Amino acid sequence: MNQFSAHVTKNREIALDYYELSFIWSADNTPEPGQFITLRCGTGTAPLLRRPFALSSYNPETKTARIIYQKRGEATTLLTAKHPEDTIDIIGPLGNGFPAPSEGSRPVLVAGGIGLGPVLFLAKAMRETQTPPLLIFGARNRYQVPLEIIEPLSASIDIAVCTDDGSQGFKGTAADYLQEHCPEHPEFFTCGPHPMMKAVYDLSRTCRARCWVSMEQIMACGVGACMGCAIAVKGEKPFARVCVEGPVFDGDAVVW
Amino acid sequence: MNQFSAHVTKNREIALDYYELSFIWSADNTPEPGQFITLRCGTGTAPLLRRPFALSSYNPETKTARIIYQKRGEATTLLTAKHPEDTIDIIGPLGNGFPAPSEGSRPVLVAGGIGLGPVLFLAKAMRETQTPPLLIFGARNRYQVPLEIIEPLSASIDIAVCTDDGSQGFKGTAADYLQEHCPEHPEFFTCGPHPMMKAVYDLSRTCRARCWVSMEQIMACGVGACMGCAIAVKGEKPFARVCVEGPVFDGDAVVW
Amino acid sequence: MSTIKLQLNIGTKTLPNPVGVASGTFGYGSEYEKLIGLEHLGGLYTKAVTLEPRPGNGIPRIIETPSGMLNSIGLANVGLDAFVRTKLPYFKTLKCPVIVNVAGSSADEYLRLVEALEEFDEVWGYEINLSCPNVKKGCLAFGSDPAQVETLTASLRSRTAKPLIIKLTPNVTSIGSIARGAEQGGADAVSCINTLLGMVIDIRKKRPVLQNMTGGLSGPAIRPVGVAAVYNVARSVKIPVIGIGGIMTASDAIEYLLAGASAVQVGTGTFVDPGIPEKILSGIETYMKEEGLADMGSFHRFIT
Amino acid sequence: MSTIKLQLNIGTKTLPNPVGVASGTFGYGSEYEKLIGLEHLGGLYTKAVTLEPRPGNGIPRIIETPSGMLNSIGLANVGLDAFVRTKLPYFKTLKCPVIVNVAGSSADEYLRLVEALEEFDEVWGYEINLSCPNVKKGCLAFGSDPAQVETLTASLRSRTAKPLIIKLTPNVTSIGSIARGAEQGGADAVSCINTLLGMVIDIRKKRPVLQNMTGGLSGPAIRPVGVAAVYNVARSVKIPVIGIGGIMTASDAIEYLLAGASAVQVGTGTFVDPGIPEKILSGIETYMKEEGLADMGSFHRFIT
Ligand SMILES: Cc1cc2nc3c(=O)[nH]c(=O)nc-3n(C[C@H](O)[C@H](O)[C@H](O)COP(=O)(O)OP(=O)(O)OC[C@H]3O[C@@H](n4cnc5c(N)ncnc54)[C@H](O)[C@@H]3O)c2cc1C
Ligand SMILES: Cc1cc2nc3c(=O)[nH]c(=O)nc-3n(C[C@H](O)[C@H](O)[C@H](O)COP(=O)(O)OP(=O)(O)OC[C@H]3O[C@@H](n4cnc5c(N)ncnc54)[C@H](O)[C@@H]3O)c2cc1C
Ligand SMILES: Cc1cc2nc3c(=O)[nH]c(=O)nc-3n(C[C@H](O)[C@H](O)[C@H](O)COP(=O)(O)O)c2cc1C
Ligand SMILES: Cc1cc2nc3c(=O)[nH]c(=O)nc-3n(C[C@H](O)[C@H](O)[C@H](O)COP(=O)(O)O)c2cc1C
Ligand code: FES
Ligand code: FES
Repeated sequence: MNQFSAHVTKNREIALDYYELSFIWSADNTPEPGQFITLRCGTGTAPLLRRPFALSSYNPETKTARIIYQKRGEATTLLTAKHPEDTIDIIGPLGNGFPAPSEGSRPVLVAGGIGLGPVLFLAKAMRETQTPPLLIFGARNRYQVPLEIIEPLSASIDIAVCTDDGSQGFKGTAADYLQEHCPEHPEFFTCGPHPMMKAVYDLSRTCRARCWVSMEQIMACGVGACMGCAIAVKGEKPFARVCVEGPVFDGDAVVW
Repeated sequence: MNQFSAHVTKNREIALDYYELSFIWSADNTPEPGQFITLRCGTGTAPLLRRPFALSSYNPETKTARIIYQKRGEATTLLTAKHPEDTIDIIGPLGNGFPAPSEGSRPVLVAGGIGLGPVLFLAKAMRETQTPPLLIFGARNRYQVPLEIIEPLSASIDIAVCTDDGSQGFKGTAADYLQEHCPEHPEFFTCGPHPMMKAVYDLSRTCRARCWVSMEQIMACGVGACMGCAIAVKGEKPFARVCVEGPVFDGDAVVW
Repeated sequence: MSTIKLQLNIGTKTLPNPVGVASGTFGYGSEYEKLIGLEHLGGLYTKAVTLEPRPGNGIPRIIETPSGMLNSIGLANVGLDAFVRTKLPYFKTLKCPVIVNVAGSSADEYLRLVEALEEFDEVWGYEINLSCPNVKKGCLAFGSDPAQVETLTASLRSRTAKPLIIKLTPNVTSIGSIARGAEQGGADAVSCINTLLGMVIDIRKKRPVLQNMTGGLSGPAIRPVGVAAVYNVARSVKIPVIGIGGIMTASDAIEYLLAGASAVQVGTGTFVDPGIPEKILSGIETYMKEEGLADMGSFHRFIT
Repeated sequence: MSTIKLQLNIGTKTLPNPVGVASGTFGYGSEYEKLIGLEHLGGLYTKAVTLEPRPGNGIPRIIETPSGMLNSIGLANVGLDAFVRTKLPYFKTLKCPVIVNVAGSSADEYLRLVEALEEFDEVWGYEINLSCPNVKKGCLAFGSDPAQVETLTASLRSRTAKPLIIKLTPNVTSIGSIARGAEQGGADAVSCINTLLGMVIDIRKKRPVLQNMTGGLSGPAIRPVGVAAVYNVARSVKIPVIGIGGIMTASDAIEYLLAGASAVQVGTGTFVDPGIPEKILSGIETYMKEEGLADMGSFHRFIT
């Protein structure tokens, strides 16, 4: 983990209100799929706090890292205004990434909305090292599907795009698709809206598969100091910090 | 006075950290030299308050108004990012402009720094209707002199540019210049830093001339409601509001 | 969709809608008449009126702070006589309720002000400013002691049948107990919050920016404090609570209503955009339709 | 240019420089060790320690507000035993003073905590949290009554010779009188301010965002309140005052010093940029050189 001033190399809209920001990585450690960064989107006092974003790719040769983000509120709106000459204040890599899939299982990667970034990163990593995964991506409609980002992967892995309104790919949620098309011996890796992840987790119970979930919680410090990003977990301690114990958790550990 | 959403037509740097913003005027009233507008520079909560700026020109044919502003803090920095497609929230025209010079006097217009805008507007108006004025503009150095804005006027009126370091025109302050080159029967119209205006006022006492000063004070409402923009004045009431009783005051009325 | 009732009873009278403009931020109304339709206001709370004219505090009087502003206007106003002579005639022409914000440096001053204004129908009601942090003597002392608040309120009550609203300061240990003092004294409503005590220092001049040293903090920065205060006060009294502090949007106003307020006032927000009160009112209406809320009371059943 | 003295005496010990990091915002230090040089800190104030381990409040626990944030962490911590076992060894390795922030739900708990920590040299001193707004019972009640503050401080004083700092809440009518209670009880310093009580409501869910309903407001939004509090407290006591609240830059810190503080703590600012404490320290040094100030006391002669 380091704090560094990163040069922006690209920042472009890849789907309606979804952007991809590329920048030069200069932390000591190489980021793993599932890990995140925090960045300061403005320079004033409002918005104030750093914002967490999962990494969506890393190229060790060009030292270029990326995030995919949705324009939502003040901070992400400011982020859309960053240009290639600009620098951004980054802390990372933070948190624990996804584990390697168990021997013999078929990795099923399920992403919804802003959950696409970390899942894409994971898919790319798996493409090289293990059984090619199945990637399911759910969005509200086709405008929110960054096709040009997803399609290049379809040569090497199976991809299913789902839209709530059926305007692209499968009509229904990612969980709906999964229910109908779940492969044999699956192991789930998911990131997205809470209800989606809960549905995937519930399904994993039915088919007795492991399920790794990347959780979200509002963060202040991002490094384990403030106790702000707690989520409810099972076990001895009632809470775990998403920023250091997560963001990736065993679905079994989460109080859903 | 109206509140209106104005289309930006131009926004460009005219000297180091000095900008000229042009926009379409759509208030009911035509602005007079010395009047000002307030505008909202951001959309969030910091910076919060509207900021006051004096008008620097108005073209009744194209309905284009202008301000000259210096990039200083958060609000003016945001203002530099406005582009021709953008709109800005404006209230104006506000306050009282400069009066017409007395019969037989030679108008001497003295501007310093951000005081240039209203004085330029006044100079342009006087160019057409009365004795051509003498315009004295003082800046710290030549980088802060927007020559291309000032020079076109030199065909019709006398202009003296002064810089503290002598890098352009007269070496010294505008008040220094005035002291040495004050014309006969002057009447002063001045806007700029407080010490400069005080010096001009003191000089006006020596040569028994009238002196009109455009005062500055931090403003909240800009319309006379908050009592925030008070300055100390002579007379029955100890304070006057810059936004409604000013910004132009008779120098004799001000407690310097 | 059933019809929506925006009105709100305060004592014997009814405010037409829940969005008013806060004392000291809207002058006497005329300053804004060219910019917005005053008839839409659910209450115009005047700049504080005192017995004698007051010039107000020294200058500078305001400074911006992160998401807020600090003011030390002092009770700059024309004084009772000039107020009656020069401001009341204008109020007569207005369609919105005009609530006169009253400030004094002794109990007697408050009483004399209310007595003098009582005969004028254009004075809809009173908001008693027990909470201004910007004058050395008087109102802050009153405003921080429940017993004194009760006594003063009771004296005022005996002199007027018009709506009597006590304005509370947040600069106290227990704002709920001050509110109870006001209720027990016979107030028809309480409004809160006034500004928080604050200071900004010019580090080059090495003295406070405001000539009066400290000032009152307002604006979005204080909104969470105002919402918490309203939540506490609404659980301490049965009379209506009017929420104030950092309201810029309909969503902000709705936070106050859900916390227990029955109406709100916009202060600093009007400086930023005079159109805000009207936007908020229409936003509240939209929200009530969307959420199926029939009247101002129906906001109060969710948070207990 | 004469030499500058950044040190500050608190009781029998000396803080190396005036810029510390505030309790609850810096964990136990190790969380930030990879990002900044902890040896530059003029005080590491730990997350509050309680007798028993506490899981903290329900979730969510934080929400951003205009130029600030609201938190309701509760006193989430490992409890005294685990603290001694797992955190103290790390403090031994640190070069900066570690001040343990102590919280209890009864006077007895405070005393037992200090007694238990007394033997450890790696505990430089104590900051007594009488001011946390996020727990139902205990500290807030103490913190708002001068007599109780004096009694508790005196009991603590009799149990330790280490620096004893009482942390004050701004949620009181007169913070100066609470500070006097601490001074009369024998405190070596007071620190202020803790967070302001606040609430944010989710208007669609129609309930407070924080599971605990209310929380503590921190960040730049509250800075003017903190500066005013320090100004008042510094005029009420002779012991050093440590200023806290919304400090993001050297200029902000200098405002506190000019208002009467002899040191500062950075809280929320560290979340925004962990490099802030170090930048502030060097900014203070530059300012002292520019303005010809020799030591922390020399900031206090300008504003009276
Ligand atoms: C571990 C983690 C990884 C994330 N990865 C991504 C990603 O890859 N792409 C992406 O678009 N978004 C991601 N997010 C969410 C992202 O942080 C929010 O969208 C962003 O903070 C919104 O800020 P805003 O000011 O634009 O919107 P706001 O209007 O402030 O907030 C919109 C929503 O964003 C969330 N949010 C706000 N502040 C924070 C905060 N300080 N910390 C966390 N969440 C906050 C809240 O749920 C809020 O309701 C991630 C969040 C976490 C916790
Ligand atoms: C009647 C009037 C006319 C003006 N005309 C011009 C003009 O033509 N061109 C120009 O460049 N500037 C003009 N100003 C000054 C201009 O308003 C400030 O430069 C601007 O507000 C700075 O905002 P900021 O956030 O960039 O800087 P900040 O860092 O906030 O402030 C820099 C300085 O600007 C002043 N200022 C800040 N806020 C306000 C406010 N709300 N009201 C008034 N002053 C404030 C203060 O003196 C402050 O020290 C005028 C001011 C007044 C009162
Ligand atoms: C410039 C200014 C002047 C004020 N004057 C008064 C006053 O005369 N009487 C009063 O009761 N409150 C006064 N207030 C307080 C406001 O009415 C309101 O309670 C406070 O500003 C919080 O609301 P806001 O955050 O929406 O501004 C004043 C506030 C400001 C900003
Ligand atoms: C997340 C968080 C947790 C906090 N926990 C504590 C605590 O345990 N004990 C304490 O005395 N103060 C605690 N505080 C208060 C801070 O120490 C500080 O007084 C306050 O945040 C104001 O400073 P700031 O504006 O710089 O953050 C906490 C503040 C925050 C934001
Ligand atoms: S964000 Fe501070 S502990 Fe996780
Ligand atoms: S700015 Fe409000 S009265 Fe002038």
